[in-house]
Amino acid sequence: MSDLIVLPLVLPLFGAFLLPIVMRTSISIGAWIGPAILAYGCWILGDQWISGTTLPFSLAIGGFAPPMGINLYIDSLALLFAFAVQLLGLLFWPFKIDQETARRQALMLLLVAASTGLALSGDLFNLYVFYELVAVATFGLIAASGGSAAYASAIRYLILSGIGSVLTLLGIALIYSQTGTLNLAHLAQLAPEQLNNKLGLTAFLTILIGVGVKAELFPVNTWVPEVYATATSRVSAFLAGLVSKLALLIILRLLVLIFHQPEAIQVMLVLGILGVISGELAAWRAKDMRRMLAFSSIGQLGMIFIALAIPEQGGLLAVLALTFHHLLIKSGLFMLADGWGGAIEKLRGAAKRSPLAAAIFVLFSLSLIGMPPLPGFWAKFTLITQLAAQTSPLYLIGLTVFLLATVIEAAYLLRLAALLYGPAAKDTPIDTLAKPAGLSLATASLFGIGLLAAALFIAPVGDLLNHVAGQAANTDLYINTVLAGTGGSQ
Amino acid sequence: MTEIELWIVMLLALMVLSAAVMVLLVKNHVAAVAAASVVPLGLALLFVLMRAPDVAMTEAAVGAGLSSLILALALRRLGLWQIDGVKTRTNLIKTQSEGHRNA
Amino acid sequence: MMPDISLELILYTTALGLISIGLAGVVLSRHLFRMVLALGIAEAGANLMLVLAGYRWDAVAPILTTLGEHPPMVDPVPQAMVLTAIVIGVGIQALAVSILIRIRQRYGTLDRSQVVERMDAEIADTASIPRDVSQESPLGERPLPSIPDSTVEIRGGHS
Amino acid sequence: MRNLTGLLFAGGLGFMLLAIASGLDFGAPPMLVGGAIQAAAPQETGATNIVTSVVLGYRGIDTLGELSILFAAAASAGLVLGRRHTTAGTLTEGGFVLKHGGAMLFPLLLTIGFYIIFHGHLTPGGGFQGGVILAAAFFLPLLARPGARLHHGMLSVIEGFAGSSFILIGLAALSEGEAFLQPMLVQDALGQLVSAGTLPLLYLAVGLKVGAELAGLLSHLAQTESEV
Repeated sequence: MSDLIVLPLVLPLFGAFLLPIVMRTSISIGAWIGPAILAYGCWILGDQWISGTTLPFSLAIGGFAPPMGINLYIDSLALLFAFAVQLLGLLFWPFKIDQETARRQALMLLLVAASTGLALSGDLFNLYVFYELVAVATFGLIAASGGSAAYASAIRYLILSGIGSVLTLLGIALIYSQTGTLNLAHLAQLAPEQLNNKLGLTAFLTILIGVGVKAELFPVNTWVPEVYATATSRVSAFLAGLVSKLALLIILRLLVLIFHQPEAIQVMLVLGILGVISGELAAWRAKDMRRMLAFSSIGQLGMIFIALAIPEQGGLLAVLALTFHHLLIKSGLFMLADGWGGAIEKLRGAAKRSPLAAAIFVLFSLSLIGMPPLPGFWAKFTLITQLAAQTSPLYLIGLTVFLLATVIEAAYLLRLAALLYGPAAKDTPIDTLAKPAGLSLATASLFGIGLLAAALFIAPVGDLLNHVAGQAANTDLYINTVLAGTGGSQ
Repeated sequence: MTEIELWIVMLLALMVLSAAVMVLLVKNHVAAVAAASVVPLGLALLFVLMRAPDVAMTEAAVGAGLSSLILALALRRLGLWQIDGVKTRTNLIKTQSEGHRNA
Repeated sequence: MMPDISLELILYTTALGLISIGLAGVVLSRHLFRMVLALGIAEAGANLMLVLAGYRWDAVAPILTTLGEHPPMVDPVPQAMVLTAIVIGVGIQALAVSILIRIRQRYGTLDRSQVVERMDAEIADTASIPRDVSQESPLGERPLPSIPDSTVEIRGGHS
Repeated sequence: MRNLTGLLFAGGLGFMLLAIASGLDFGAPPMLVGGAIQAAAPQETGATNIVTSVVLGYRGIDTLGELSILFAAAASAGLVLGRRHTTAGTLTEGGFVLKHGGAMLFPLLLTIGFYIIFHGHLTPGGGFQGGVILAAAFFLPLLARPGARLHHGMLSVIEGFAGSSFILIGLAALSEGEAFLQPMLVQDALGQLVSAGTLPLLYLAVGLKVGAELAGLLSHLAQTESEV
């Protein structure tokens, strides 16, 4: 069974290659290929999750034992992310049938495959390849969404991510020239002697900035608001909800396994704080819904970066809680923005037009702010306790900024909620108000149900995340699993 | 590695670096593309000296050949293909931006 | 016998020089096409860096010519990675220029600041909000240069 | 102002890298993985060109990812440039040399391309380089003859089947109970043309895919709009 774990990574690629040919002969058959592959991927990963043992395992591709070959490393965290990728791929599937369906769906399949690869791969350069594949597929999907502004925002994103990929390659070259290996487990083994120096720090910083482009890290996130404002809501939801988290996952793995320098952590903390400040302030000033969500996403990811800078396992727990919480909420909010994408002012009184959408919006907002019974409270509370336990003054600054940001967040989200429930402008009849489309609303409700479920079962969810964090924080487990327990040809 | 090779490497390095600077400074877009294709060409020769024949072949075919072709075709479609541009601006040095002339 | 150090230094400086020149070009260029060119240069520098990471002075190319004993070879792994990186780079470049072609058609310009202005204006327009001029002041208060009408010949002459 | 900050940024970056990595001794890499691969590659994959055995064997999934990137780039470029009614190629007739030279070069380029692909496991070169040459062979007529056009349907069929056969070869190994993309049928004939098991087949798939992809991309870029 565990051999089949490669299928969710490979089958979408297979489907993407064949899709243009199939679509040429029959659109009705072709339209089902993608969803079928993704559903099968969900089934394999879910089955692995249920039946699999709690221990992580490693799968050598090509049968070459790591560190010589490339391996997939599957632990609870990777499995959780891979499952989320397949599921969200299915939820955000571009059903629209038109002349370009084949290309759009093929790109979506490539995006899903590459994201799965990012979640599972255990090799630095392989991660880079999948990272680039994610990038190229997203450029296409953004540009495909139509307007001239989409092209302009896509080229800005492309150039920034090009800078990022140059820096990442540079970091990989530095690491390879120092250690002679690229396998994460092997690197983790060698890191204490060979990378615990200035060179290692430089390599980490270049990779941090490079990967940070997708993770919406502070100085390299200028692409975010325009891209989310011009791409279709589904693409934005996938990017903000998932792809940014996967970039974060790379940084998390590097930080846990390889780079333990205190300077690395400080840089992340400072960048995270700056990200929170800039993101939340800009969100407060934003005048349209999509850009508000985009800036708020920058702020939220800044918070996660602050949490990443906490060295202990508790920090990791906070990271995971914030990550999955934000994944649910931002995906849902972007689905709402599908109909409510325009200026905030135009949403005045929109609750009467679509009460369900308004209710879901309020639910998400309250959780994002951190209202007690909702999971957001628990996630933020974990981070606050962890931050307060640190002694260094930098963490206290982080804590202050974090609390302030929560206040700002509450201000702009509740302002919008008040607008929604307020009276409609005099001269506009209710029927002309904007309303999220049926399918998007249904998807958003799914996320809302997921959020409520997490709120109801907060204790088991917390236990689960704690277990996942414990497994992810265990460097020795990672090294031993990959370098000893492979079924390759040794 | 002999002394001759050292000299060749040094010359190639100089060529590559100066071509790279040219790409940014030169006024004409066609000249910039030409300079940009010198960089991978020089690198391909460097890779031969660095005992990387596979990389050298790829760099020559893809970097110098294909990529220059793509850029040249793009220049044609962008309407920037003019050998002796009179009105083109320098790239890095500030001048009055051209868009206003369109208005 | 020539000194080893100088060769190492030359190659290393070339790689870093290309990366620096390329990145500087991306940051400084005013024209989008030059930015794409500069990005290509930076990528070439990163590739050289990667090959350099596996290079040994006293070795031969990693291809077996005789069976049995063979002289020391350079590291094949970075070479394989560079092969991958080169092809990735050209793919991205092709995509970038095709997006540029569309931008040029829609906006009539490839000047960086003008494209950004038009993009902001268009986003604000589709969201139907008054433009936030305070952020881009004084650029934002300037009237946008008009888009040349669609009869402008895209191919060939300068508009 | 921005010029100054940019210059400072680039200069600072260059200086920082130079200063920090000056301690690095290039020229004597550790070769932990590389050394092990060199020792084991001829037996495990049967290719004399060790770079090929890394590209297709040890790091096979990188190559798959790379093919996907090229595919994604071509598909995105197609999406961006659209499927308008266009006339491919030049508007002006090529000169005598271009026209007849192109016709003469076509079979030559085709032969060279396939030669490079099929000898990828023995000598430098392989799927990528050969694929580029194939693309050039098919692109040449577009430059020479006005109104010539590539058969896009044919191209997409080739690229689809080439890409999926790469994956199918990998899945075949999986169904045999081995790992995904494990080299199979490695003969004991190092240095022969027919050796190295499935590697040449993989390179053929890579070459066809790269060639079709690039030819399609080039023809997209070479299109001239009939009406804008």
